[in-house]
This record gives sequence, C-alpha cells and structure tokens, in this order.
Amino acid sequence: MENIDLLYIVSTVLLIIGLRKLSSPATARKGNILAAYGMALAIVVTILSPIEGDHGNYLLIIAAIVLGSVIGLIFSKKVEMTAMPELVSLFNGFGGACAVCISIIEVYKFNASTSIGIAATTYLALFVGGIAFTGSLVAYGKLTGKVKDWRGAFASYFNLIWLIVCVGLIVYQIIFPAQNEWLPLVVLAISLVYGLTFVLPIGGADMPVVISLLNAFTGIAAALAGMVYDNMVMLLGGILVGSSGTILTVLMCEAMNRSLFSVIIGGFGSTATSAVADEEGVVKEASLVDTAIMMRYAQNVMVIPGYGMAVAQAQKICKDLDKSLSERGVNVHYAIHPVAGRMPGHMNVLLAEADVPYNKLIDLDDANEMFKDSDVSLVVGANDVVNPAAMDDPSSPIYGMPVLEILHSKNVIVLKRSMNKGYSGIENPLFFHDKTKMLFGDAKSSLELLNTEIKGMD
Amino acid sequence: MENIDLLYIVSTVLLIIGLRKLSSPATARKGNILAAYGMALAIVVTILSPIEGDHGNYLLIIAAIVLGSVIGLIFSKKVEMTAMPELVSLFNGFGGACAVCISIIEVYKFNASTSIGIAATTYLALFVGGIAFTGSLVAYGKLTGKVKDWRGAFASYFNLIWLIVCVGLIVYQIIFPAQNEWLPLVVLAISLVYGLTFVLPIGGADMPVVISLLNAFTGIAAALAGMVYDNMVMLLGGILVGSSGTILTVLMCEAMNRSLFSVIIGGFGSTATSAVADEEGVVKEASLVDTAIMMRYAQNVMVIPGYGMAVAQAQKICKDLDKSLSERGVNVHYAIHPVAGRMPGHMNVLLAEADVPYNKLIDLDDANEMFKDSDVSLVVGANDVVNPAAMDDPSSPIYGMPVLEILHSKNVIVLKRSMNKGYSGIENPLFFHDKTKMLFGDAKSSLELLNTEIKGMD
Amino acid sequence: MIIGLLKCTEESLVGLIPNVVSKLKKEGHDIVFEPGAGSSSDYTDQEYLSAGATSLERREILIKADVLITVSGLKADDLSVINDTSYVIGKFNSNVELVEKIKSNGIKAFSLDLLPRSTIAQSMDVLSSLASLSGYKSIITAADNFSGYFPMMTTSAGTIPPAKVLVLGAGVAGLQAIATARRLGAVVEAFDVRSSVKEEVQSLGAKFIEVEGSQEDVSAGGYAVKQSEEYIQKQKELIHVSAAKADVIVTTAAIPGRKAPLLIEDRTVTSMKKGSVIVDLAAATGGNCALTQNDKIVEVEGVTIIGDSRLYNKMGKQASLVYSNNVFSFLKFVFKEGLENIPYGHEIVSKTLLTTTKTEAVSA
Amino acid sequence: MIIGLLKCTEESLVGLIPNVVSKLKKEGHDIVFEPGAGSSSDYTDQEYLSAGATSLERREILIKADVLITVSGLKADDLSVINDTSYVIGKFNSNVELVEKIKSNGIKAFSLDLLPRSTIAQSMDVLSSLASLSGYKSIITAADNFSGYFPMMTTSAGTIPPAKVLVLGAGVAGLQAIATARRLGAVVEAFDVRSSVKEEVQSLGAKFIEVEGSQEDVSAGGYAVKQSEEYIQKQKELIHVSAAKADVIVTTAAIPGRKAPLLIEDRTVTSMKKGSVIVDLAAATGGNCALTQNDKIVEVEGVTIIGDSRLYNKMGKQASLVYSNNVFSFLKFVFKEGLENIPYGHEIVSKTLLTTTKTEAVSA
Amino acid sequence: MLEILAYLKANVLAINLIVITIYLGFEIISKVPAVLHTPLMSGSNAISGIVIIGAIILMRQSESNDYLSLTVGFVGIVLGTINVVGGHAVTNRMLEMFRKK
Amino acid sequence: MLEILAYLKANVLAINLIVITIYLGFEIISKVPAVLHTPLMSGSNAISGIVIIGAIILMRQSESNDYLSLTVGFVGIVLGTINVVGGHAVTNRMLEMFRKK
Ligand SMILES: NC(=O)c1ccc[n+]([C@@H]2O[C@H](COP(=O)([O-])OP(=O)(O)OC[C@H]3O[C@@H](n4cnc5c(N)ncnc54)[C@H](OP(=O)(O)O)[C@@H]3O)[C@@H](O)[C@H]2O)c1
Ligand SMILES: NC(=O)c1ccc[n+]([C@@H]2O[C@H](COP(=O)([O-])OP(=O)(O)OC[C@H]3O[C@@H](n4cnc5c(N)ncnc54)[C@H](OP(=O)(O)O)[C@@H]3O)[C@@H](O)[C@H]2O)c1
Ligand SMILES: NC(=O)c1ccc[n+]([C@@H]2O[C@H](COP(=O)([O-])OP(=O)(O)OC[C@H]3O[C@@H](n4cnc5c(N)ncnc54)[C@H](O)[C@@H]3O)[C@@H](O)[C@H]2O)c1
Ligand SMILES: NC(=O)c1ccc[n+]([C@@H]2O[C@H](COP(=O)([O-])OP(=O)(O)OC[C@H]3O[C@@H](n4cnc5c(N)ncnc54)[C@H](O)[C@@H]3O)[C@@H](O)[C@H]2O)c1
Repeated sequence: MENIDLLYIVSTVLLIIGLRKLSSPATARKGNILAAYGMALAIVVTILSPIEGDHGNYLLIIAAIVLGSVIGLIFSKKVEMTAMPELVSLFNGFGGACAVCISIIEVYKFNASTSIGIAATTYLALFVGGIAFTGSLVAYGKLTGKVKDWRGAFASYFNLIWLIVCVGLIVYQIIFPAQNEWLPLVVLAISLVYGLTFVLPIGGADMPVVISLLNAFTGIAAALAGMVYDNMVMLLGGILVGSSGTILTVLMCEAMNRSLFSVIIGGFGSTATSAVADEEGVVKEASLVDTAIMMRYAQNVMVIPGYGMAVAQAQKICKDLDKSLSERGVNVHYAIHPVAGRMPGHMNVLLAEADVPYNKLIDLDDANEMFKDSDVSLVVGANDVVNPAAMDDPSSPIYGMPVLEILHSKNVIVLKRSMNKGYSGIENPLFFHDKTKMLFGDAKSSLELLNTEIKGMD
Repeated sequence: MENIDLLYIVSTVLLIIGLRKLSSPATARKGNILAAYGMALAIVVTILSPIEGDHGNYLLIIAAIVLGSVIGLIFSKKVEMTAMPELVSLFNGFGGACAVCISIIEVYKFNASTSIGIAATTYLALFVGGIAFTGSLVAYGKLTGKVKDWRGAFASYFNLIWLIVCVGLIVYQIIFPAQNEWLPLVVLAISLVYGLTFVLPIGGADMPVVISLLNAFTGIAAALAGMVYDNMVMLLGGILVGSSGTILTVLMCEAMNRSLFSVIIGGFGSTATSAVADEEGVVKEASLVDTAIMMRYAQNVMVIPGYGMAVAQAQKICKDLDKSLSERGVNVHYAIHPVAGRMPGHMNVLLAEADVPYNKLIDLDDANEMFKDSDVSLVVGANDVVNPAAMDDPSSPIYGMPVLEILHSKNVIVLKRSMNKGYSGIENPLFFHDKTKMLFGDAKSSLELLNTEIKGMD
Repeated sequence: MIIGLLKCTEESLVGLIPNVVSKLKKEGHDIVFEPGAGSSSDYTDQEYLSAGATSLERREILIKADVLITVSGLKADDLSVINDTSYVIGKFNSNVELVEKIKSNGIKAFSLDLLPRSTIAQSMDVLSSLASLSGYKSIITAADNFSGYFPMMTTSAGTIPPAKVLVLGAGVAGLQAIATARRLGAVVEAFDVRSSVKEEVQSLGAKFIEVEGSQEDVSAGGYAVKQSEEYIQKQKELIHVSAAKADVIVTTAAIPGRKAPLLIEDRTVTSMKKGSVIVDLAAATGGNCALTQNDKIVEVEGVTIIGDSRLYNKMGKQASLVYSNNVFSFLKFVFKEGLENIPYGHEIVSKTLLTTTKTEAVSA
Repeated sequence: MIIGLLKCTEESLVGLIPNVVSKLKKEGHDIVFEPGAGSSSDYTDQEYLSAGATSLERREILIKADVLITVSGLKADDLSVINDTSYVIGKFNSNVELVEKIKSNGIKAFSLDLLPRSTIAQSMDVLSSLASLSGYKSIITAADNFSGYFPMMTTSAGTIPPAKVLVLGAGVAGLQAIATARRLGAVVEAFDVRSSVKEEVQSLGAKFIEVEGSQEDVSAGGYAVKQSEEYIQKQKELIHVSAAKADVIVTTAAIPGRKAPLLIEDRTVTSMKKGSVIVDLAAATGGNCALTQNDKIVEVEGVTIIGDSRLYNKMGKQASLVYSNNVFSFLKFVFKEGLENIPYGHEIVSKTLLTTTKTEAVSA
Repeated sequence: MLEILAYLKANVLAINLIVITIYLGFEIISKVPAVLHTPLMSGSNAISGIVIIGAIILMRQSESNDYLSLTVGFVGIVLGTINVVGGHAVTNRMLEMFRKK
Repeated sequence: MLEILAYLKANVLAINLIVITIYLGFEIISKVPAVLHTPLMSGSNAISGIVIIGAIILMRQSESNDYLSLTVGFVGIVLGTINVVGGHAVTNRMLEMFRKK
C-alpha cells in the first residue's frame, strides 16, 4: 500500500491512450473504456494511498461516489440521442463545480507558510473552475432552449472588467497574503458571473465550440488543483484535457468555418443559424459529418439521381462514394425515376458512363418497395421526381404522377445548390419534411466531401 | 547565465517539434532545421551553463566541435544521393561511439557513493552505445558492399551468450561495486563484439531496418547518459529518438512486409533480396515509395499501357493516378503503341472507358519525340511494344518493328506481375536496363498503392 | 369498356402490344383487335389472342369499341363508321388533312402528339418516347452509313481520329443522339436556339456551340420560336464552320406548326468530306438541310443525306412498346372514372382532344 | 521502282489511297494508277493526280509496273500480261481458283492474307485491320437492324433492359465487336475455343462462356484447330442456351483453310426472339449459323440473319486507308533494299509469296 | 524575476513534464476526423472529471467535525463522480454507432 | 524490491516524464508516410547525436591534466558533432526533393 501511488503512472498512461484512441473512429469506444479504467484506477489509488493528515472519512467518500455514479448513470441512460451535447455541457459544469469546491476550501486553509506559487495556483483553479461551472450551465440552458441569447451592447466590456478586477484581486491577495475572509468569496463570485457574461452573448449555434472550450477550462482547473495537491494524475490528466480540449475547440471552429476569435470575442455567432424559414416550413441543413456518419453506418443507402447530377457531372464521384460505402459493407442502389433528367434514359447514360452495374439500378416500382428498408435516401440533384405533392396534394399540377416515395426511408438527404425549383417549377414539400436534411452546394463537390469524410472514418 | 539551463526546455521542445515536422513531407525540411536549432541551442547552453566541477577546457571543446562540424559537412556534401543510407549508418556509429566514450570514462569515475541506479545506468549506456557503434559500422560495410553476409550456424546462440555474459557482469559489478579495473573494458569489448554478431547475419536488404533500430539504440544510450548527468535535454532527446526510432523500425518492417522479429532473431533476412539475376543481367525492383516520390515530383510522366492494363482492368485507377498527379502539377500523357493490347484500338477502348481525354493520347511517333522530356515512363502491363530489341538487336524476331523508345526518358518503371514474356514470347532487355526498375504485382493494385502513396504525400 | 385496336398501315407501329393488352384486360376492359395489327412490328395475332384480346374485322371494331386505339392510321372511310360516343386515340397532328376531317366529322379523337410537355404528361408523351428512339437510331444509322469508325483507334495501320458529330437541335431526339454518339466515342458538338439546352448538352459531355442573341419565349412551353434575321445569319455561319469539319450531322430542329428552320445550306454540304453523313429528322417538315428529301436517302458529292422524321419506324417493336405504354398511361388518366367522367378541364384532355371548339367538347 | 495501282471491282477498296501515294512518291517511287481506282471508296482520280501519281490504262500498268498493287481484284486475263519480273501485292487467298492460276502462271504474287500473325508482321496484317473494321461494323449493322435499344433505358414509357449480345469467336473481329457492343451499353457474352481468349474477352468487360475440354494447338500460330465431337456437342448446347436469350449474335468463328464451324443450328434461330439479329462474319466459308446465306440478308421467323464476311466493304474509305497503310509497311519491309534483295528467308516473305515450291521462289 | 527563474529551475522536471504533456495533448488530437468532435469532447470532458481526485483528498484530509469541508467535499465528489461516470457512459452511448455491424 | 519501489517513488516525476516522452515519440511517428522513412531515420539519427552534450560536460569536468578523459572526451565530441552536423546536413539534402517546385 505504501507505494501504491506509483500506479498513478499506469492510470495516467491509460488516460493518455484512452484519449488517443478516442480520436479515431475505429478505436473510439475502446478508448473511452480505457480512459474510464484509468479514472477508476486513479480513484482507487487515491482512496488507498497514504497521505498526510489523513482522517479517513471513507464512508462519506464512498457514499458520495456511489451517489454520484448513480445520478451520472441515470442521466446518461435517459438522455435522448439528440440531447447529448446538453448533457455533456451539464456534466462539464459539474466538473467545474467540483474544482470550485476543492479550491475554495483550500484557499481558506492558506497560512503564512503557503508559498506564493501554491496560493496563485489555488486562486487560479478557483477562478477557472468557476467560469467552467456557470459557463457550462449557461451553455446547457441555451442548448435546451431555456436561456435566450443575450446581447448587451457592452458584453465584451463587462467581460474585460470582470477579468481585470479578478486578476487584480488575486495579485493583491498574493502580494498581501493576509488572511482575508471575504476575498476568496469575491473571487468566486466574480468567476461565476464571468462564466455567465462570457457565454451569454454567444449564439446558440456556437455552443458546441463553447462547451469544448469550457471543457478545456475544467481540465486546466483540474491541473491547477493537481499542482496544489502535488498529484501527478490530476496534473497530467488535467493538462491533457486542457491542451487537447483547446485544439479540439480550434478544430471544431474550423469545421464550422468560423474562427475561435470570432466565436469568443465577437460573441455574436448566431448569424450562422442553420435553419431557413419559409412559408412552407423550416428547412434543416445537414452537416457533412452527420451525413457521412449516417451513410457509413447505414445498412442500405439509396441514391436518387436527377438532372442535377447531370449538370454537376457528378456521376463518377457518385460511383466512387458508392465504392467507398460498399467496401464498408453498405448496400448502395440507385433509384431511377423514368423522367429523371432531361431525356429518356438520361440517368442510364450517366451511370453507364460511371460504370455502375445495371443490377444496381432500381426502377420506380421496385424502388418504392425498397425505400422502407433504406436507412438513407441520398437525393443527388433530383427534385420533381421526388416531390411528394404528386401523391398527397390534389391541387398540385403533378398530382397523380408516380414519384419515388423516398419518405418511406429512414432519412433523406438532398444535395442541391439552392432552394430553386426543378423543371416543373413547383415547390417541393419534401425539402421541408421532418425526415429531410439539405446539403447545399454543387452535387459533385458535396459528394466529394462526403466521400473524403467517409474514407477518413477508419 | 545562472539559469541558462532553463533554455534546455526550449531546446527539447524544438527537438520534439522538429521530429514531428520531419514526419510529414510538407514540413519535413523545416522540421530538420528546427531540430538542428534545438541541437545548437542545447550545445550552447551546455557550454555556458554552470556545472559542478567545472574545468573549462573550452578551447579543446570548441576545437572538437569545429573539427567534427567540418568533417560532418564534408561527408554530407560529398555523398551521392544513392549512398545516403550508408552515411547515415556511419554517422549513427559515431553517435554510438560518443556514448561509449563518455560512459567508459564515467564508469571509471565510480566510487563508493555512486548509487546503484547511476552505476547500472552508466553500464547500460556503455553496453547499448557499444552495440550501436559496431553494429552501425557493420551495416555501413554491408551497404557499401565491403562486408559480406556471414551466416555462422550458431549466430543466434553466440548473441545469446554475449548478452547473458554481459548482463551477468553488469549485475555482478553492481552487487559488488568494488572497483574492478578490467570489468568496464570487458563489458565494452563484449558490447562491441555483440554489435558485430548482431548485425553480421542479417541480410543486406534488411539493413535500413537495422540502421533504424541501431539509431534507436543510440538514442537510448544518449538517454541513459542523460540520466547519468541528470541532463534533461539528453534524457528527453534520447528517449524521443529511442521510442520514435523503435516505431519507425516497426513501420519500415511493415512496409517491407517483414516482421521485426524475423529481421532480428531470424537473422536470415537475406532471402528478401531485391535483385533477381538472370542470364541477361540484373533486374532492379522499384520500391513503391521511391516510385511514388519520383512521379510526384516529376514534371512529365508518360504512361505506356499494354495488354496487362486490360487484363488487370486497371484503366480507371490509372486515370485516378493521372488525376492525383495532375492536381499536383505533373503533366501526364499516354503513349499508345499501335499494337498494344490484343485488338486494334484496344487501348483506346480502355482509356475511353476511363474517360481519358483524347488529347492525352499520344501516338507512336509523337511519343517517341516526347520521351526525352519525360521524367518517368510508367509501363503498365506492356511488354513487346516497349522492347528495345526491336531497335538494336538484329537477331530479334521483332527487329525493325517500331516500338516506344522509352529509354529516352529519365526513369522507367515497369508494372507487371512477373518476368513472364509478352505475346511474342521474347525476352525484353528493357527490364534489365540500368534506367529500369520493376514494380511487380497486378497492375491494378500497384497503381492503387502508388496512388495512395502519392495522395498521402501532402 | 371495350377497347378496339386498329391496324396501322402508315407506320410499322401498333397502338397496343400484347403485354399492355393483358394489363388492360386485368383492369377489366375488353379488347378487340384487327387481325395483323401487330404484324409490322413483330407481334403476332396469336400473341394478342393469348393476351386475352378477341379478333374482329376492322369495321366491326369501329362500330363496337368505346375507345379506338391506333397510331396514325385512320382512313377517311373509317370516320363515317365510328360511333358518336366512342373515342379515338392516336397521333394525328402531323396529318393536317386528317385532322380537318376528324373535326368536321365530329369525332372525339385524342391526338397524343398534342400533349403538353409538362411533367405530369410525360408518361403519355409519345413525342418524347418516339423522338428518343429516333435520336438513338439517327446515330446508329449514321454510323452504319458513315465510312469510318466513330471511336478513336490507334492501330498498326494508322491512328484513326474519333468521328466528329454535330447535332443541331437538342430536344429529346437531339439529346439522345448526343448521348449515343458519345457512347460510341465520337466527339460531339451541338447547337440549339434555346439557351437552357446548353446545360443539358454539357451534362452529356458534348460541346455547345453558342450563338449570341437568340429569342426565347417561355410561353411556348419549352418549344422554340422563330428567330431574328441577324441571329439566323450568325447561326448559319457558325453552323457552316462546324458542319464542314463534321463527319456526321444529325439535325432535329423543329418549331411546332411551322416549316423546319433551314440550318444547313447547299454550300455547307458540298464543303463536307466525302463519306460524311447527314441524318435529317426534320425532313417531314421540310428538313433542316437544304438538300434533304423526305423519306429518301440521297448522296450529294459523296455526302449521304438521310431524310427521315420517323426513324423510330425502323425499331417498330420497341417503338410500339413505348407507344403502347404511353397510351396505357393516357387511358388510365382520361378514363380513370369511366367513359362518362372525363376530366375535360385538365390540360391533358383539353390540349389533345380534336374538336372544333372547346365548348363543344365540354357539352359532348 | 514503278508501282502500279489497279482498280479492284470485287470490293469497294483501293490498294493505295492518295495519302499513301504521296508517301511513296516522297520515297522516290513512281506511281501509276488505273483511272477510277479509288472511286468505289470515295477517292477521286483528281486526288491521285495531285498526290503525284500518273493515270494509265490497266494494260499498260500491268506491263510497266515493277510492283502491282490491288486488293483482291486480279482477272484471269491480267495474268498473262504481267511481267515475269514484276511483283503483285494483294489478298488472294480466299479465292482458291485465282491462287491456282497465279501459281500456274508463275506470277510472283504476295498474298497479304497469308501473313504470319506475329508481332513484327502486325503493321502489314490486312486481316487484322479489316477484321477490326468488320467487327465494329457487325455491331453497328446489328444495331441498325435490331428493333430495340442497345443500352438500358429507364423511361416514362417503361424500363427497357439492355440488349444482350453474344459474340462467337473472339478473334480480332470478335473482340472489336465486343468492345463496340459494350460501348453502346449492351450486356455481352462471348465464346471461343481458344482458352487464352478468355482473359482477352474479360479485359473488355464481357462475360466468357466456358466450355470444358477444348483442343488447342500452339503450333497453329494462334489460330483455332478442329475440335472433338463431344466438345462440339457440349459447346452447341451451351451456345444454344445463350443464343436463345440473346438479342444480337455476332459470329466470327473461323478455322483457316476449313469450312467455318457450325455453331448456331436451326432450332437455335427459331428459339430466338422476334426482332433479333444475327450477323455472320464467317458467311464466306459456310457461315457459323445454319441459316446464313452468304452476302445476303435473310429473315427467318422474325430473326434477321446477315451473312457478310466482308462487312468492311461498307466502310470502303476507312478500309482502304488501313489496307494501304498495311501495304505501305509491307512494301517498306520487302523492298527496303530494292527489287533485287528481297528477304526471301524471312517468314513474312516466305509465307505470303504464292509460288508452287519454295525453292522456286528462292531461285527466282 | 530572479526568484521566479529560481522557482522554475527548481521545478525543471515538472515544467518539462507539463510542456511535454501539453504538446502530447495537441499531438493526439490534431488529426481527429470531424465525425468524432462531439464524442471526443464528451470523452475528454469525462477525463476532466479527474478533479474528483482532489475532492477525495480534501475529504480524507478533513477533520471529522469540519462540517464545512466535509459538506463541500461531499458535494465536490458527487459532482465530480457525475462528471466522470455520466461522461464516460454518455460517450459510450454516442459511440455505439461505431460498433462493428 | 521495496528499495526499487522507493527509488521509483522518489523519482516519480522523472518516471512520468520518461513514460510520457516515450509515448510522445511513438505518437509522433505512428502516422508517417513511407516516403519519409529514410529521411526521418536520418533526421532522428542526427537528434540522437544529443549524446554530444554528455561529451561536452565530460570535457568541462575533466582536469586539464587528465589526458585520458580529455582525449576520449575530445574524440567523443568530434564523433558526436559529426553525427549531429553531418546528420542534419544529409537529412536536408535528402529532403531537397520535397522543396516546392
Ligand atoms: N426525362 C425526360 O425525358 C425529361 C425531358 C424533359 C423534361 N423533363 C422533366 O425534368 C424533370 C426531371 O426531374 P429531376 O428531379 O431529375 O430534375 P429537376 O426536377 O429538374 O431538378 C433538378 C434539381 O437539380 C438541382 N441541381 C442542378 N444543378 C445542380 C448541381 N450542379 N448540383 C446540385 N444540384 C443541382 C437543381 O436545384 P438547384 O438549382 O437548387 O441546385 C434542381 O432542383 C421532370 O420534371 C421531368 O418531367 C424530363
Ligand atoms: N493490338 C493488336 O491488334 C494485337 C492483336 C493480337 C496480338 N497482339 C500482340 O500483343 C502484343 C501487345 O503488346 P503489349 O506490350 O501490349 O502486351 P504484351 O507484350 O503481351 O505484354 C503484356 C504484359 O502485361 C503483363 N500483365 C498481364 N497481366 C497483368 C496484370 N494483371 N498486371 C500487370 N501486368 C500484367 C504481362 O506480364 P506478367 O505476366 O509478368 O504480368 C505481359 O508481359 C504485341 O506483341 C502484339 O503484336 C496485338
Ligand atoms: N415535361 C417533360 O417532361 C418533357 C418531355 C419531353 C420534352 N420536353 C420538352 O419539350 C421541348 C421540346 O422538345 P422536342 O424534342 O419535342 O422539341 P422539337 O422536336 O420541337 O425541337 C427539337 C429541338 O430543335 C430546336 N430548334 C428549333 N429551332 C431551331 C433552330 N433554328 N436552330 C437550332 N435548334 C432549333 C428546339 O429548341 C428543340 O430543342 C423541350 O424543351 C423538352 O425539354 C419536356
Ligand atoms: N501478332 C499479332 O500481332 C496478331 C495480330 C492479329 C491477330 N493475331 C492473332 O491471330 C489469331 C487469329 O485471329 P483472327 O481474328 O484472324 O482469327 P480467325 O478469323 O481465324 O478466327 C476468329 C476466331 O474464331 C475462333 N474459333 C474457331 N473455331 C471456333 C469454334 N468452333 N467455336 C468458337 N470459336 C472458334 C478462333 O479461335 C478465333 O479466335 C488470334 O490469336 C489473334 O490474337 C495476332
């Protein structure tokens, strides 16, 4: 038991390897599990290892752990797939709160022998933890729609002021280390408020980036606390999360085509809203990544080519995508509507050019049978031929025409450049349907991006 | 000056970033330069920083550094492109020798207060450095052809015995730390011999792997020496080289389709000789990587398709390769011999199927004009139509037939599955020509691999 | 209802193929057919009988059937026999005389070549179906008459460059011609007055020849309108240049109800290489080429000029199949609520029904 | 030397096209030609004159020329006129009578259809060049006679499956037919007795029908040999099954010097769909199909059977081009050291020279 | 200034460690595909719950009657555990879809 | 055994550092394209010349009359410098070809 804390090294390595594996789709699950083992090991070692001034309190500790585990598990089991980011945000807030808890207590333990280093570190942990705490809660609120965007004209000034005040206080405290009953509480209060004013002005669409950033904050707080306790695994685990979280934040910004700077300082990220409202309803934009994942992990994918595929000359890259998917065990077929394109057999010409085997081409009736089994219907530049108005809107000029009933499939992704109409010049309710997501852009480049994404997934 | 050794951290970081950048083609040069800066900084800091028991000796030190630099620079400037691996091997030997130098001196400085840890570490540095030293020299000898493969039946037993003896001696020395005049020398001798017997039985073709492994050894020796001197940059730099060198060795084995185990323990790696001798001469096998680099950095590439392309159905992937190269600024054309394939216009059918534009197809006469400007001629499953015997061997049954004179191009790469003959059943001297390298395998998969390699290059 | 299938002697097509007859039968209709109705398109009477149709004399069919199906064959004598209450389905519009007679006889005839070119009507659109066949066939026939290869060939007897194909008028037939020529490896250029066609042409991998300043009229429902003099001059010059380099020209340019535009003049033909081929699908309305003779193959200075607006007749079996499928869709649409409840208000009915006035039709 | 170009009335080919005449001219030869030599293949006398040739009466050419170039046209009367010292180049081997007469008259004639099928001879190989044209044309002609589309078409008038094409005998012509049919979008199956062809067929994206137990003879120089009874039976059965499903069959199976193997029996033809097409390129040697009539198009129960071994004649201009290029290569090879130093020892000469005995040839 | 330098020098090992670990964190993540952004964030969030170690130490060091410390520590552990356990569990659920079919 | 454990524990920071650095070394190299195997080996070989630092320290610590140490140290520095300087230079030459055209 004496030297059990050497096992911290093992724990640290597990965390590192876990994080590493988490960053590749093929190993991500394993990585998560490894990290969890690392964490469990660290907790066990912490409980068992000899420490200075030990008072036990094991019952309470175990009780707290059990309680926390139960709550955590319930939370995580109950949450909807779609609500996961919120939950992560909430969890992160708890992590920050934990950092706050310990540092506030430690601050009050300061005495004359406390080194400047330790003092500064503890205050920093308190401050950063506080921001992570309330910031995460605000992010949670925004994601669940409970908190609205708040755009006080002076938001960024406020933030600046909080920052200056707080740093000033900490420096003051360190230089004049006289015990100051109220000071830690003031710092805490400011950090909590800072968390609020930091996140409140940022648009809801940017929340994932913010959560990632706040996650890095929690990591930093943990690392700082690790310094305070001279605990290796806390230090290293915290640093790891801090640095990888920062990079991840940058990457996420890049993936959204925004700069981290504009997210944080600008604070007005909400221009990048992803929903276009229309008289008919709301159009949902698909993210490239989601679409790629969806297709990669689908059983059956049905491609519905239309005139847009011809215009974009996307047939070859479509075949490439087909190949990538097929190699990964996905069944890909093509539903060919009799009037797709601009001449009889237009799609046949294209797909023959791309060397798609004839037996992958499914005609209208068979396709309509098959849609119920397809996980993703990928509409490549088709419009009129997938217009459900032909089935259910007697006032539509194309009412009664047989169309591809792709709404029977589980998900619909539409690749086109805009909300423009097709040949017949009529609105297409498909695009406003719940199941449908639009991926705007030239079909060829969209398919290329999808293919790259899918290939990069293993 | 007091705290100048904090700069070691900067130096370490430079080494790390340098190594990191070295592992990606786009940044490799910069990485090398960064690492060199890191190294220079470390040397400067070492010279300037305060140490225990300082006696200066600066003149000597500087003189040695200048001397070494001059020699190193001369070596590196003079070497032929093709002889670089030898040189690296030689350099690595010098590094090992340096480790030997310092550790042998340090060993003789041991006294009663020397901790077991330090003693063990120093001996290990001596041992590992010794192996790296002579091992590298043997590898150098083999690469330059000065040392022949030696396959004593008991080679691996020998190695085992050396290992046991040496470890025994070191343990003995550590347990009975009485000063033993001869012991360090014995350990040194054994390590030197071990280096010889370790590398001697390994086949010449496996030398790159061995050099990489010995490089890792030098790194480990440096790290051990770093422990002895409690010097961070030595320790970390050495560890870095040790671990990355080990991984690199494994990767190199993988790329050669051999296991590290079979290289080291088997010792009989020479079965994978890369030269096939024949009555007509020697066939040189191209490495995938070299070919890919050559093509990637070529100005003009000429593809010469033949019947093998049809058999392999490699036309589409050939077009993909073309695309990858073109995107990287390489001009790709196709030289079509009138009788390539098995029916008139066979190549036209194939390339039209792959949608190669007509203006990329060059016919015999024009192609023969263009070869002098092409950096790489890539023969994809052609044989008779590129047989130079038609031009220069009056006894050949095809003497006088116009062929593609691809030997005018700077490099010739031939993709085929074996040394089998073509339709006309005659030997092809092209394959034995100096300029020619063979890439054996099905044309489709070879092209696929080349394409992947080229795409991975940026 | 009773559906009567008439034999058409003018074209080698039949209005309903046995397969479609069975489908109609399954929907509860009775089908009577004129013996030999399918003979010109390779369907035997036996096949009709096994599909469930009954053989009857033409006259009897004319009298008994509620709906008469033909292609373009309706004789003047027939008209007097046909019942007031029965409907006739065919494609008559190109036969002005016949249309006049139909109207004057008060026959309720649907002429499918008058269908609107709308999305909903496409499954009945015989013009599209047949034009597609003609477009395909135009290239096959051109290739058969052309004295060279279409694809490029690098052979030991010389490198043979790919054939150059020029397609004038890129409607349904033109596009199909482009696609077919491209499949065979030819280098294809195309031209059309409608600028929206440019994208369509390029989507098939062909080059579009652009002439600036064309007139368009959206109200023409996708059809071309007549062009200005200046434009026509520019166009002629450009076409002349391209045509002189072409090995094969396929012309399909048409303006409904008018003479076909003259796109290829004498001088253009004479400047072409010997062994070249022109296929003029607009021959019936005067031809896009000055030297075209309708339904004839002529050779002018080594250039073969094939004037045939109904090339699909060379693929009678296939043509009948698509035609019958179109008719089937039309029947389903028009008579979905029986003989009495025809949706007169719908474009598809109002545009195709040949009657003197609309009110008349509605009152009928 | 003086090269004489004769008019050939048997085929619409000419032995040298004006282009090649210029090339020969540049190499210092004099060319005399019979007026109208190129007329059947779209080359005018004017073009020959501008290429530098001189027009002469046939008789005079026969007398004056050192080397006479023709295709297959050499009349019995000509033989007596031709000089002892002059050479004749053409392709005569299919005309047994003529070959006999040439031999008996002691004429030194090279028959290019006897060339070895070796790599070096390929640039002179008229059989390859012409077979390639025939193979291409066989599909184009079949498509023109076939009553359906070749490619698959999903249209509003029904989904039309791709045409099924069966190619029997995958030599040069067969392979070209496969490639062309594939370009047009057909689904192609092929069969040949030589098993090495399997790889070649597959390299063109077609399916190879395998019959086990074929006999091969490497010494036959790439040509097929006669097969065992049992094998022929198995083969017939397999072909029957595939053929019955096929829309288009192209047969090219030949064994040099023998009657063409019978691959398609009556019952196979009658089991085929109406509107199908058979193109028999082996018609001249009896045909691969039992119902083939040489140089005729017949229709049997709705199946069109085209018997034509010289389809390349339908592409006279192109065929003349490749033929002349082959002749040019041959001339360059045989006469590279003048009229006197012909490399008699070389396969290319010894195999093509039509003389009674070899020794005679060498002594000549 | 000198003081700080001296402090740093005294902790040179720790600083090296921190620097290298920061670099390692960058390195590990720098090539992650966009697909994994969210699960990775979630997983890394769970790891940040390592701060719970501090709470446990805090508890162990608290006098049994220091109710403030005990309460705060208790709350800290509960919150930390939720972060750790819930975080890993929810990450695992997100990653379900990458399970081999 | 216990002794060793105690030794390890005393050096826990160093051990952590070593472990993490080893891992970093693996991580850095694990995705290198085959094209770079040789240049990378060469560059990493140059870095292994860091052992020269030891030789310099050795020299600085040698009495001016300890000719053995001085000689061996001198040789060590020369060899080490060749490794470092020559190594980087030759690596640079190898990498010339990756220069942008
Ligand atoms: N088959 C025939 O014979 C024939 C002949 C004539 C007319 N038609 C008619 O044509 C229509 C065919 O239906 P369809 O669904 O194939 O086509 P469609 O209804 O015309 O729709 C095509 C869609 O493709 C999109 N698109 C165009 N270029 C694109 C690009 N580069 N990348 C991505 N998307 C692109 C367009 O939207 P964005 O502009 O927003 O990108 C457009 O909405 C029917 O109405 C049919 O009746 C058919
Ligand atoms: N064009 C015509 O009309 C025609 C007709 C008949 C004959 N020929 C004759 O065919 C020859 C054509 O010359 P060529 O250079 O195109 O072909 P070739 O001389 O026959 O050589 C083809 C080469 O491709 C290699 N190969 C086969 N399958 C391969 C695969 N899957 N992957 C990689 N390599 C593969 C073979 O070597 P490995 O087995 O070692 O892989 C073979 O040496 C000439 O001799 C010509 O006379 C031509
Ligand atoms: N809604 C549908 O689903 C559907 C179906 C079939 C056709 N269409 C549309 O119908 C329209 C007509 O098609 P079509 O093939 O029956 O046309 P068409 O036979 O009437 O004319 C053929 C082509 O010739 C062109 N043309 C006319 N004058 C010309 C000139 N002077 N020079 C060059 N070209 C000239 C026309 O623009 C047309 O493209 C097209 O727009 C087509 O897209 C629509
Ligand atoms: N050296 C060259 O460069 C060159 C050039 C051209 C042709 N060749 C070779 O010459 C050979 C003959 O070519 P060709 O086209 O003149 O042949 P061909 O016209 O004599 O015969 C056509 C094909 O029919 C096949 N056949 C014969 N009997 C058959 C049967 N009972 N059933 C099915 N198929 C049967 C033959 O195998 C041959 O492939 C081929 O091997 C070809 O590759 C070589």
